Amino acid sequence: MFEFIAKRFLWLIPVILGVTFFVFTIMYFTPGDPVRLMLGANATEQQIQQERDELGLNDSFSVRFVDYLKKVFIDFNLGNSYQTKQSVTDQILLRFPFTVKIALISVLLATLIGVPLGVLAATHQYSWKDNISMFGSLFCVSMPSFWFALILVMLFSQKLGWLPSSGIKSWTGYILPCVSIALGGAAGIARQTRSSMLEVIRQDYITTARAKGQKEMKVIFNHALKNALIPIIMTIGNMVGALLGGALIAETIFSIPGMGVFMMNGISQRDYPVVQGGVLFISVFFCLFMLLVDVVFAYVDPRIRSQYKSSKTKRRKGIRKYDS
Amino acid sequence: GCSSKKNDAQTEGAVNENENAPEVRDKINIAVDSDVGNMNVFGSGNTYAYISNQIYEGLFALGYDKEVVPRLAESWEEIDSTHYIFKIRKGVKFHDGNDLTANDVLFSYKLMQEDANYNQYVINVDFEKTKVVDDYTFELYFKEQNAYTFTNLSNVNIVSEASWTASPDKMVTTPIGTGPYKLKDYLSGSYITLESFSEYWGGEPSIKEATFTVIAEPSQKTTALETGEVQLVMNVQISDIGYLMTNSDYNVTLDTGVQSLSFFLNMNENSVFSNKQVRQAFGYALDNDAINIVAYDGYGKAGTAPFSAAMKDYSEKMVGEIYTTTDVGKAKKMVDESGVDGGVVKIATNGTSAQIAAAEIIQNVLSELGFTAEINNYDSATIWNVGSDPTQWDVLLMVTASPSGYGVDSMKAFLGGLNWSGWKGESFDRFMQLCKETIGANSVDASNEKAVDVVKVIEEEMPIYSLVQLANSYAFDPSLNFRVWNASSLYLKDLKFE
Amino acid sequence: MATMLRVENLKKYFNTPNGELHAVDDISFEIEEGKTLGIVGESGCGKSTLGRTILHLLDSTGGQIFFEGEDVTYLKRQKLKKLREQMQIIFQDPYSSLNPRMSVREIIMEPLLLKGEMKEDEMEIETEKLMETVGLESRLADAYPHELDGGRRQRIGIARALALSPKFILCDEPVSALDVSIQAQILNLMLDLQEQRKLTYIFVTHDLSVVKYISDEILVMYMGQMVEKAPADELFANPLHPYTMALLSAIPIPDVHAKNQRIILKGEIVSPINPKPGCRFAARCNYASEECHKQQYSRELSKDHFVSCHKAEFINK
Amino acid sequence: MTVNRRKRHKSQLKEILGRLSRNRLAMAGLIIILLIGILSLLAPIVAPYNFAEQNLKATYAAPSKAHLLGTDKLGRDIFSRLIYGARQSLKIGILSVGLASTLGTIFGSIAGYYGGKMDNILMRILDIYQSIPGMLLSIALAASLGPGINNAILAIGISTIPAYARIIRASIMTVREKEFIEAAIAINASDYHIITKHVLPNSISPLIVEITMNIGNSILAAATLSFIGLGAQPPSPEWGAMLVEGRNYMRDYGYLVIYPGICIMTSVLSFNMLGDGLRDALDPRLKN
Amino acid sequence: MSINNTLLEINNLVVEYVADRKVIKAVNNVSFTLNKGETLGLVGETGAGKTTIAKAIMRILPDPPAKIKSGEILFEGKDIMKMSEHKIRDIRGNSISMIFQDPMTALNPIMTIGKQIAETIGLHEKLSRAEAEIKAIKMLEKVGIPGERFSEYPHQFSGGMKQRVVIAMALACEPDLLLADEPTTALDVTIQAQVLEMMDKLKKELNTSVLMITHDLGVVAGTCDKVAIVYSGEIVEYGTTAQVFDYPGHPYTKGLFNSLPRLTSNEKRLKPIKGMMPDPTHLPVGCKFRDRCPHAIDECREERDRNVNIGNEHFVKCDIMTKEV
Ligand SMILES: Nc1ncnc2c1ncn2[C@@H]1O[C@H](COP(=O)(O)OP(=O)(O)OP(=O)(O)O)[C@@H](O)[C@H]1O
Ligand SMILES: Nc1ncnc2c1ncn2[C@@H]1O[C@H](COP(=O)(O)OP(=O)(O)OP(=O)(O)O)[C@@H](O)[C@H]1O
Ligand SMILES: [Mg+2]
Ligand SMILES: [Mg+2]
Repeated sequence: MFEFIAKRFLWLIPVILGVTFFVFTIMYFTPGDPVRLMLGANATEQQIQQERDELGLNDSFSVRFVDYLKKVFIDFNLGNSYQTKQSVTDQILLRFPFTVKIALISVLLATLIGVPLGVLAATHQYSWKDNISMFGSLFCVSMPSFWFALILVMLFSQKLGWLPSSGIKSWTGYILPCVSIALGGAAGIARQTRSSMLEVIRQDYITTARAKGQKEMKVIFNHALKNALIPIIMTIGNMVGALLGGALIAETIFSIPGMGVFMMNGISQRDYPVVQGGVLFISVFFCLFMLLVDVVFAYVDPRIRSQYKSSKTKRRKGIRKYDS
Repeated sequence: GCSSKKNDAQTEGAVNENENAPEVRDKINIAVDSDVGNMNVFGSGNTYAYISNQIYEGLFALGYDKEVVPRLAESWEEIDSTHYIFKIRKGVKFHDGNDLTANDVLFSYKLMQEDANYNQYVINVDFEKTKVVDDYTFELYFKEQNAYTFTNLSNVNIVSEASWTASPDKMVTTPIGTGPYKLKDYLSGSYITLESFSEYWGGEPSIKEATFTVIAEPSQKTTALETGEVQLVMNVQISDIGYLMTNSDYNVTLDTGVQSLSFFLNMNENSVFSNKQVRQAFGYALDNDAINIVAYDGYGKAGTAPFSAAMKDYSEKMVGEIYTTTDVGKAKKMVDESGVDGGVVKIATNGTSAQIAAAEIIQNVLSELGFTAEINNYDSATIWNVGSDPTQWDVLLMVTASPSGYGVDSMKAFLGGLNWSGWKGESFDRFMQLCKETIGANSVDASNEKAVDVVKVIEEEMPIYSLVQLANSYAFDPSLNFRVWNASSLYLKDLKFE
Repeated sequence: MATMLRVENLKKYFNTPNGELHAVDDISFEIEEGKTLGIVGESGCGKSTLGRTILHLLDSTGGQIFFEGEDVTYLKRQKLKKLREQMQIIFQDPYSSLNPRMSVREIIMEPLLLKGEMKEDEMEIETEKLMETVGLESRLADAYPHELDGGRRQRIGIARALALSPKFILCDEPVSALDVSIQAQILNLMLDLQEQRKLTYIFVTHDLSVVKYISDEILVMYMGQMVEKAPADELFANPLHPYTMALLSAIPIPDVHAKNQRIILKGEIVSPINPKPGCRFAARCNYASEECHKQQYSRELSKDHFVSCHKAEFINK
Repeated sequence: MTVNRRKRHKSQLKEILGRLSRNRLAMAGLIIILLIGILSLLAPIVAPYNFAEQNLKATYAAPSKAHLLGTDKLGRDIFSRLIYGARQSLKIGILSVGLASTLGTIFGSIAGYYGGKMDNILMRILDIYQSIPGMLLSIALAASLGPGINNAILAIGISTIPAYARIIRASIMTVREKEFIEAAIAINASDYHIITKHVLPNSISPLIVEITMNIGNSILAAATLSFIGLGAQPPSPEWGAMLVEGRNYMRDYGYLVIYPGICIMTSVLSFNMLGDGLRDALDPRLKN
Repeated sequence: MSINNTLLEINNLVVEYVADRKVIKAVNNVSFTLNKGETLGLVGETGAGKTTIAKAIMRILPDPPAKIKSGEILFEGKDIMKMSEHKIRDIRGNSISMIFQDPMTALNPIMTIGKQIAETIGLHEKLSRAEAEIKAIKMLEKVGIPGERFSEYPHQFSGGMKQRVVIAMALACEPDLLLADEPTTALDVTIQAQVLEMMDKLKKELNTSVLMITHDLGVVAGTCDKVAIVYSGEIVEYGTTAQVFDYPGHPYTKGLFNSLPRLTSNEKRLKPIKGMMPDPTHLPVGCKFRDRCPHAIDECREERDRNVNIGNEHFVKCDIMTKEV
């Protein structure tokens, strides 16, 4: 296990370099000039060129890329934002906690709704319960998310006045954004839970558990759900992973200072240090998170755990081939 | 970063207070649409303007009616048009306790040169001669006579040399000025809280604490006003103005600002607009009122001259015939006479819905004139690159403004500096000459007089055309005595709940 | 009669994350034209790997393969193509060995199409002939494999193998997945075909009754190694290796009166990753002594009867 | 060793279609999709007005006989715009998914079939690719390509390639183990022949499911791009852009958001229902 | 044969599966009895309905798609189908337990084998968790697996060992009836021998009745007292093992024996049964074997009871052949 984790940490290096290169290239070829945006219409061409020189924007691709790598990996400095002049690292450290909070709360909510719904649908396949929960799920994933968010605001802030319409100055501010994100996620989790439960429920060991005289509820939750967990965790993990990049829509609508809006502004203002630093940070975090997901897999499933063990494990081909 | 997490008491308090009105309310929540970004003296953007106006002060400011209001200068004396002596107010303290001296003033003026954006305001200052006479006397020299110089100087805010050098991040997140409010709390991207400065030389303001909440989604600002989360909304979304106006729970103020929606015409060979008659015909065919109604729900003002009527140098004499007439028939005839027969016209916009709506009407008008127009939308970062490449557009929409508040100043920047239209030749030389004369005139009145000539040249050649003068809109709690401070800004010290 | 196939010291090792897996380790035999060599052994002992290596579906790690006297161990593309036309394979699993998206006709015709020597209608006729040969009704030509039962599917596999008129066919447990009643049908068909076409078979199986019925000679494998090889009747009448004995005694006999003494082995066959030298069966063998763990000892104990055991004489005394 | 477990198979395609046709949700989805498709093809005939036809005298007209669903701020007929908009939205959905699945299939097939080093390299590239959040990637791409419907298609397409590559790779890796591949090698089939005739046809079904579901997702993604100003631009009647534009008038002219919202939802829902149904139908384990 | 010696009695059991709107007639009118301490072999080819019968006895047929149309299953005189859910759970794993066809999939892959055995014990015996675990270790040792492997997972075991675990689990509560569904089909011959021997030993020790489901006549010969031959969901022949093996009565049984290659004989050709099992969705009327039967005559199409006792409780479901005999 340790070896596996260490290996994955080593993998971070090429990934980080790859991501840096990738984002750098995209931004390099993206038309648009950050300096014009900084200085406005009244700046003369000379001023513009001077500023570009200062920022090193007139250098060639390779010089700029190498400079950036030096700055990031030798000085450990992501630079300052062109637009706000604030340190990118500080800004990220300020915003990322919000993003993480929103991501975790929404995913928790989505899981709490999605998993039971999926189990219900799977255990009552083709019954009205199945149909309603699946149609409901489909309905939810099919809704444009900003539309849904705006509807939530109209209802809960404007009409009922229960919750603030924006901002996160108190915990109540987290409710609407998290609900708006969680809904689609819950639907996705419910669908995944259903299909992986359906698969597991048909396995012989479930019949074995029933044949022991075990109660149906326990068969479903102790035996079936635990075995169906891997793809469900995968879905949940992917959802968190995607949200680590920020929940742009929810952040915009509910005025949350998260990574999504930060990156979005960076992109639209061609604030290269922000975009590059932000993506780098997010992707490192993403990789670490995916590593965590893999560790969770190993925790959930002893078969996966044993694959990571470096000791010589017995491998049998057995009858795997014929029993599919 | 300077941040703190929650201070719920304040938002929720505001919600409650809204209902049990009688108590004295000394806190305000203001909705703004973007983060302030850099808070030192070099900041930019709307939100910055709202905030820096409370934190920093210059020697003098331009007030509600663009009148000059003394601030850190108690008085001044004009020796001649390039030489002034300022008396600095005594006993003024910075937020960090430092005392204001003339040295700080000189320091701040020199500081301005460091910034690519702000150095234009002190470009005319002759720093060789400018000097500190004593702690409270500051002698300022200009390089040459310039009608706009004094206005420009109102943009120079004063910081303490000691504080500036001590600041770890050049005050980007820790602004220190002499203004009536100081920074209390700032969460990047979310809110900025200012609190009144108890040692302010002009006495303490009635509102003790002001929170600027960033709400980027326009309709959410209105919602926040409705739910009582904010009491003042800067820049109400146009589509909500009508709704708020008909509702007696809110007051709405519309203020024609210096901005206008304009377009450049491509005067280079490759474009149909290289022909002067076609340009003029186009001007005659356009119905600015219709564009105002469609793009701005009628809350702007139809353009009457190349720049906004709110500019300081604007006068009725500038109103041009191409602006006031809408005569498609005449326009068609002119196009026929010009010998230009149809062609493809590319309209470039920055993709905002107002510009697109305007572009769509322009497209219609052009097709009536026999041209095929296509609309290309670019994002705001690329529109600049597109603008400087005249092969990519024929009509380029743009919001124009002038930092100094003078129309000719802005025309000089757009047509003389940028000159995306590619205006050349004798008329262009005349335009430049006239600009120079206007700006260098020995009195404001003389300057304004000359400005009319500048405008006439532009109206004749039509490299640029102003469609709509944009209005800034503000919605607020009726108990607030809100007024728009110069240049679409805000002066919190004068505000109170009644 | 001429020797069809000769294999000398053939080795096939796989690299696995846990080490080198000796799937086939030093196997030698030869088959005469028109004869059948049965290969038996338990799951994972390397039967299929041996077959696949001979067919060049896997690259050998060591040793030599001679086909009709010619060394074919390493071949260039063109030669390999020619060789493959001579050697075909029938698989165990009639489900995964047929492409579910192709009709019966397409499957049988594919080898002809790839060989590219026939015209469309010639191929059609040839396909029909092949179907008839293996006893498939011609109305099934446009059916898809999943519409058919295991027996018929296995017939398709046989027809496909016959399409290129090979001389040699590797049958990798062709009847293991079939019900007894169908199994008998297929075994009979294979014997008929062998007679008609003078085919040479290697017949891989784990079912000793089947192998006895169909083979002329039998090779017993254990963990990649050959433990015993003898003519079919000889092997059953006179098994020499303790493993062969255990294997034979373990076969359940469908006869209520047969009172055979089962030899129950301890432990199970494990995969031969980084095996130690010596006899691999020693760990489960009741007779194993020290020398068994040190090295293997193969010889021809009686005519054509090879055994790989130090104790063979001792046990069979 | 053998497990004597033999299943009886029936006509597969027929069975799948049969199962699908009995899934009411899936059929409803299919019918709605077909309806939308036909309607959008017949737009010039069906729509009472041209989508760009302005009438500055009848702006924000409420639904009436002349304008079934009312008009927008330029007095354009919303009903007609929605019909024309179906073209745009379907175009986005289908083309972006087509692009992503084609490229994904190529990557995935190479990685899955050849395995080993090739697989390793390609998969690591995808790792890097995927460690950048998808929405962020498409925003960056859309920004770099510039706004507009075609670029939105490119951006959405490119950012979803890895998902397809992984699916097809996984499914090819299972097919690769099947004995019929070995049989094909034994009869001298070339790699190309094997991949195109044997491997791909057998690994395509999870891809089809993914495609149907993702068409819906792409339509939603396009709407999101519009939300941040990068999708199809308002003169084009793409539903997402209409919805985004209309949200500003939510208070006064609710129908401006309701109709495009409903259109998006129904079409996305239909694709999802069809995709879900297909998945159930294709997975024999899920049949009852 | 006295009544109170009967442990299990099945009368006219009919089970159908409804899938894709098709009705699969899996079990058609099956009746048999099983006495205490006896082993009954249920022999038949794939799809004959063997597993379905066993699951019906445990009442664990998946519903949908399975439907028990009629019949009764009497266990110790009580009808299993009429029991309450609670009651049947008491019986499952306690009085009746089952070994599944495939040991590779019958164990929960993410639960230690010890826990899986202890679960059964905990459900039916009033023991603390620790006590249940001690008993589970004892069971493991009984089937020849060292007790210290208690906390290992199924994937760490070989096929043979897994099957032993399954057997340990099935026998943990000393059931009266063990339903062994092809317990050795998935195993190698030498392992099969090990497992069969162990089962034999334990069965004698606990005096358990066994329903041995298999398609291997060799296994039946070695382990069963009685045998029932199943074809297309029907029992076509039933008798003691000696009766059926020595004097097979039904043409199908005969065909089955003729299809087997035998070690002892030296025939050059087998005599297979022609054709295949009928499609369970379209079962022929009358004798289900008639299409493959070499002796079939027109009368075989008739729908009637053709069960014949050809001597001493040796039943054959064919009155044509037996008439001739
Ligand atoms: N491609 C491969 N890579 C690694 N190991 C392999 C590979 N193919 C087979 N093996 C291993 O080689 C050994 C022999 O396998 P092989 O398939 O030849 O056995 P077998 O005797 O045919 O078994 P079965 O009766 O199950 O078909 C096994 O341990 C198997 O796990
Ligand atoms: N869940 C199910 N859904 C539909 N049909 C089923 C199901 N389970 C079994 N069947 C059908 O019922 C019939 C009897 O199946 P059963 O599993 O009882 O046979 P079996 O004798 O145990 O066969 P095997 O030897 O393959 O285990 C078969 O035709 C089978 O296809
Ligand atoms: Mg094999
Ligand atoms: Mg069965």
